[in-house]
Amino acid sequence: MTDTYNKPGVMSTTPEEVEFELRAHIGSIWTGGRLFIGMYTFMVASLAFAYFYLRSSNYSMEWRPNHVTAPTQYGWAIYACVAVMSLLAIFGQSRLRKGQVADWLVAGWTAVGIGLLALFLQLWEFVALPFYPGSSGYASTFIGFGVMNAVTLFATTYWVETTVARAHALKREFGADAILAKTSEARSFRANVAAMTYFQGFAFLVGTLFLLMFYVL
Amino acid sequence: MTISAERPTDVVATPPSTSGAVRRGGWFSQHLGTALIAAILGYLFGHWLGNHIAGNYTPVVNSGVNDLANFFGLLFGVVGWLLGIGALNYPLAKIAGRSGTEKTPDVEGFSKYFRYSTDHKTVGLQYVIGVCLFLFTGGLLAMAIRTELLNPTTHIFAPSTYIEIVSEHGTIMMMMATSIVVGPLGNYLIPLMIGSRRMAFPRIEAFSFWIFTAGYMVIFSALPYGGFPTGWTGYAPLQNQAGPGMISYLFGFAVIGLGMMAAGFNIAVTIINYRAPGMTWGRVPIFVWSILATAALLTLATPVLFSAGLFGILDRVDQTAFYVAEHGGSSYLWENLFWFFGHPEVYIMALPAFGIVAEILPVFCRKPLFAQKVGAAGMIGVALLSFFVWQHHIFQSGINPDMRPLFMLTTELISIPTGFIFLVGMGTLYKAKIRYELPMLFSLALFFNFLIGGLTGVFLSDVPVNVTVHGGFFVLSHFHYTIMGGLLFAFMAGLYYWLPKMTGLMLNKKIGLWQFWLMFVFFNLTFFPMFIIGLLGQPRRVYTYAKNLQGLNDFSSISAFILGISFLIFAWNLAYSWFIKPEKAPANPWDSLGLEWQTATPVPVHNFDRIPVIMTDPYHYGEPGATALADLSGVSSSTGNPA
Amino acid sequence: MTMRGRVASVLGLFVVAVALVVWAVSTLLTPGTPGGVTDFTKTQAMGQSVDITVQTDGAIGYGPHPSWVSYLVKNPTTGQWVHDTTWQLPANTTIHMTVLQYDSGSPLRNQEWGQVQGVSNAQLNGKSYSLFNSYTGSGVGHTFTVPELGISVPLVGTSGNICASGPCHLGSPHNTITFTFKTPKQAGEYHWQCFVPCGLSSLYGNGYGMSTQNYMGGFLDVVA
Amino acid sequence: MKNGEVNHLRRMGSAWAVIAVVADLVYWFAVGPHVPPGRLTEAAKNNQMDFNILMLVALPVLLGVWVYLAYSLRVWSAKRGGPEPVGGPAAASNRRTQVLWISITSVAVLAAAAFGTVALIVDHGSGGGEGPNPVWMPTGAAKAETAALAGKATWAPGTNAVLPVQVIAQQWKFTYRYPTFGGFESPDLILPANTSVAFNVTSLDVIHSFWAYQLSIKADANQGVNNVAFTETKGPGQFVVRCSELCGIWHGSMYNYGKVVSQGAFMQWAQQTEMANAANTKLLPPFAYTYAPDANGAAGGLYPDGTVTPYNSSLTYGAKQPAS
Repeated sequence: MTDTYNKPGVMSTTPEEVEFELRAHIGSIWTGGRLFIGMYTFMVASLAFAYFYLRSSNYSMEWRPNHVTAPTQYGWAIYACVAVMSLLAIFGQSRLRKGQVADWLVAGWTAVGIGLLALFLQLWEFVALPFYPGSSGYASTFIGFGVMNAVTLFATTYWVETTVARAHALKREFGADAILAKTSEARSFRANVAAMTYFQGFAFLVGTLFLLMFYVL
Repeated sequence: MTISAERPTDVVATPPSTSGAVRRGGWFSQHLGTALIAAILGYLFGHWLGNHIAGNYTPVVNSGVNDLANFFGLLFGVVGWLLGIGALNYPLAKIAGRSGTEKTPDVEGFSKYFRYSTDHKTVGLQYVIGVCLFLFTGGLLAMAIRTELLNPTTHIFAPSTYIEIVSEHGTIMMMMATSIVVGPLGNYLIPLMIGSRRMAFPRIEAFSFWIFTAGYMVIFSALPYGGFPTGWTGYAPLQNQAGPGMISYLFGFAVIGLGMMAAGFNIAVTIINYRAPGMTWGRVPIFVWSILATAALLTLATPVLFSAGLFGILDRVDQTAFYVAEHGGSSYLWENLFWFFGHPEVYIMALPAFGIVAEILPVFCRKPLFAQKVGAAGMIGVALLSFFVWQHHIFQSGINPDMRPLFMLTTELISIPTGFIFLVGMGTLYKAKIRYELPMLFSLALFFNFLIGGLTGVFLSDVPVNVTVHGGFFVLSHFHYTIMGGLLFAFMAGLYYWLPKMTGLMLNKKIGLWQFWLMFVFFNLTFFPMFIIGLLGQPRRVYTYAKNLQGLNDFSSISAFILGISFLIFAWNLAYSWFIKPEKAPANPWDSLGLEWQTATPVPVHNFDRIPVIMTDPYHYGEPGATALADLSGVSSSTGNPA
Repeated sequence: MTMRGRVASVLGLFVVAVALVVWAVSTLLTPGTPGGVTDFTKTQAMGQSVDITVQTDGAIGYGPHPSWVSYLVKNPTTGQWVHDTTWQLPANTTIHMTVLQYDSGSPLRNQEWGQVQGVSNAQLNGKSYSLFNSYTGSGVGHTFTVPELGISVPLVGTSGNICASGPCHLGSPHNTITFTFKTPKQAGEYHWQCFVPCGLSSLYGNGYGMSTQNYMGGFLDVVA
Repeated sequence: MKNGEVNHLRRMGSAWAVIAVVADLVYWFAVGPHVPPGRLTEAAKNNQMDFNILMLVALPVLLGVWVYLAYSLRVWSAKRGGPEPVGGPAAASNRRTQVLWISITSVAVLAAAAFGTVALIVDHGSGGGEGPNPVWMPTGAAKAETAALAGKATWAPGTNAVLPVQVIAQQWKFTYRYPTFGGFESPDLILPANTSVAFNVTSLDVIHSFWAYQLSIKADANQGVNNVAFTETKGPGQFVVRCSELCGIWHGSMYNYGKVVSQGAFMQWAQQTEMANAANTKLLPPFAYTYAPDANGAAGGLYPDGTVTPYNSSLTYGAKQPAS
């Protein structure tokens, strides 16, 4: 048994350590982005399971009497918003890679606006429903979908907004070309943009699936 | 899209992000007190809002109960709690473009333990206290259960009170058990064991703790609401029928679920990305493997519970009909969703226990860990398989009856990777030099208890036998053997082993021995009779039972009271060893080779002076002249390329 | 503060927290019977029959849940209506029970509970009955059922201007149901309940008053 | 294993072999026959047998680990001195041991699964709830079940016909319907001896579980679902029925006692009860495997009744009361 304590030294970092931690940090954003998609998948998969389970078991013949449907114009409008948002994200990122920061910023702010619009539509749809929440299995799962979709839209819009705001802050602090620089801040920022774009692409796929489930089928 | 494009190869040195500035918090900066005040204000606001919206709806007027007000009260209470503690400072500042990498220096000094700290060591110690509060609350309720079951006909509690107690005990214990190892030991030790100076997402880590404490208050709030009658499984549609306490259960699990996801997310990402140079997957300590497998389950299984809880809340506050068959829902839907989460949850509790004992055994055997790779593979195997067994909880429910052989098969298959932990343990014991220190005793007790728990699991998974043992005291005893006999014993082993590192003070061995023997003996005397009680036909969660079972029940109850005392002895040991007769812990009291013991005690904020370079795995016991575990002088400039 | 002092204050706070929890748990989960026990063993001489008078109200009108349905029992000594569903009865004794039913009724979910079972001399407003068709009249409001003793009596619903909140008085429309049964020789707590899903605004009508002791269910506490 | 060393494994093995054989024998002859749920029915008998066979396998496993633990904790204790443990790769892994361990556990586990599956199928679901469309049924069960629905099912002593019985769970009592005797409903469960019985378990409200302990029947009761379980009764006897799924405040009180009586006595009881209950039976809904009670209950008020117009801020949600 050793009786002496190891004496803590003074905190210092070598350049290698800084680079190591920066890589770990960027790797974390990458891993975290993918893991978040995994978590999101399990959450929406539960809703999809509920939908198909109730649909196939059709208890009391109350799955969807008279084939009630939530207002399709809302559905398509929200879907269009989601689609445009993810297209803007992908387009914006490709422009960003080519060094067109201004394009990315415009795409970003547009996406924020569209996201807020979609969120508003999703919430407003609740008061325009032709059925009450417990009237059928479809109605119930639709309400569940609406809530989840609203949360997703809010989270996505928040993510886009914070990224765009961060870009402006970077420019303010470090000058006009700070976003494309090789500083740790800029690298971290770009990794975040990449993860966000990836998630939006995925959210678009999920949105398509739920559009089919709730408005088309 | 590839991320590799984002990784320039040139090295740019930037000054360390953690500055040396010391921030001292005043009385009015954010801490536990402001959090409590904000939570109360949030609750009052939410309650008012809910009443404003739904106060004149027919169901509310008729029953005099407004679920929406209760739900909004709790929801805004939790938001207030997070605001008050400071969890939302950064997310809000982010809207204005604050950086993700810059880090506000933590408040230093003692009050950091009552604040939103992003130091994983502070969070780890906060968790120790947090889970203990959870554990003692659940334990108190367990004592109440055993008191009621002293007599089959004379009732100490009213039936409604008894169901409240049972449900609250189960739920509190289940919530606590998800975090009991990952929270305190995982957060504290993972960076130390993988040679990292930090967690990947320290704010998410701090969030996980403070939302966990919010979850405690939410589930506790069920009691003033009159409790909930469904047990921890919360079966619908009883869930829909229950009183307002059910909201606390549903929302409480959602809140705790957020904490579980946050904790798992941060830990998984940290383990994947922040391993020190040279720490290949083959060199990762087995405890880290177990926490990684657990983190995977936490992140992927919990969202399902979250959704199920959302549906349940909607059913109650919005009168949807997810779980009501007359309106197109299904009572089976909850059973499926809940157990799809519920079974991985069981392994969320078992895997860290395996990790702890596998980590401790070689130290006290002075031998390398036997079959480390098989052990790690077993943990991953258990984690994967646990997603494919959920229907064994509902064998007799009439769901997919022709799938029962399949789920019987997957369930029994899972005992193969679970059995690996016995291979690891028994292999390590072979021709060892065993020192009977307290951590070792608790670890060995796990092998004794978990064996009984595991073997009875095979009985439960056998569909014909399941007919008799399902829903009775047999299954109750089975999972207490695995969770309490496994996880809690491992937790105690972990505390006795690592608390000297975490606090710098040894725990008293003599008091610890009293605790161990009382706990071990009376744990078995409490729960073993329950197998027989169950086989003789006593269902779970009943306040009255057949008169001929009174003897066994009384035996079990009295043992349970002594088991409860053993936990008080543990509390006494903490008090004794920390204040009455503190004994400074040596730097490496167990002569462990683990990396966590190589750094200074108390652990400095930056964990390691240099990021260590790992040379080998930490189990080279009994091997004179073996390679040193790690080069603590870090990556030198000459070998600048981290592995 | 020294390290020791700090840790002491944490543990001190922890002890305070635990004490708070213990206090809260023990206050919120009080042992014993909610309401209390109405004792019918003292008022009659040994071996004599016992009279119980109860009323069933659509809304109890007072207490923490004034809108819930409830039974009320007449205290044998004071003659007051008491909100209490645990009744202490002597073993092996004839019980004459009078129920004043002030609540409206409905068709039964399970007409099985429309049968009079396990009691003798059941009368509805003075007329003998052994079965009530719950699809006629105002249906059945509540039942008085002791499953373990095989006792079940449908309490027929009242029509007209029903009493809005309890305790109701004889002036309000009501049905009077009387019947006689014998308590078992074996002492013990025998659970009784209502089998009409009358818990307003809860799923299947079995929440709230139906799911809370002291409203629509309790114990016959038979003592030797 | 080198020469001259104590062969630890052989010592443990021989100790274990003796103890395991003794334990198995003691268990099989002294304990096994008394293991619940007894032998009142075919399913009970088979499930007792399954339990005992699993126990025969589990006991040696349990004892094997215990013997190993006891031996190693004693022999290799640091207090007793002994040689320093040898580290290195050989001590860290041993391919033969690992392969052997994995093979043995795999074989045991697969055998257990196969055994359980065979037992389940051969015994027509082993008395467990098999859902609305059971796949493994005794002969004649399908016919009897169909006939019961049409009101044409008959049962008489000595005919070997399957007797369908409906179990209706409600908060907080089981009641029973006998479709073969006019569909009367009774709080008592009486069964004829030596008869195949098909229990059709359903619920009028929340989830319950029908657990006829000595019959070895357990089937969850779900509203809107018919969960069928089979068994064949043996000699006369008593059994207890309990609810084994938490169903609310009086869950603990949800039990009753049933009887298996001779076929003649059963016939007599059934016919008598049919007559006595005739007036009430007429009021019951026609026999069906599920019932659709109103989710609102007698008092109404939870879900709105009928069609509700889209949200309108001047209307109160759920204002319309159902007729009760």
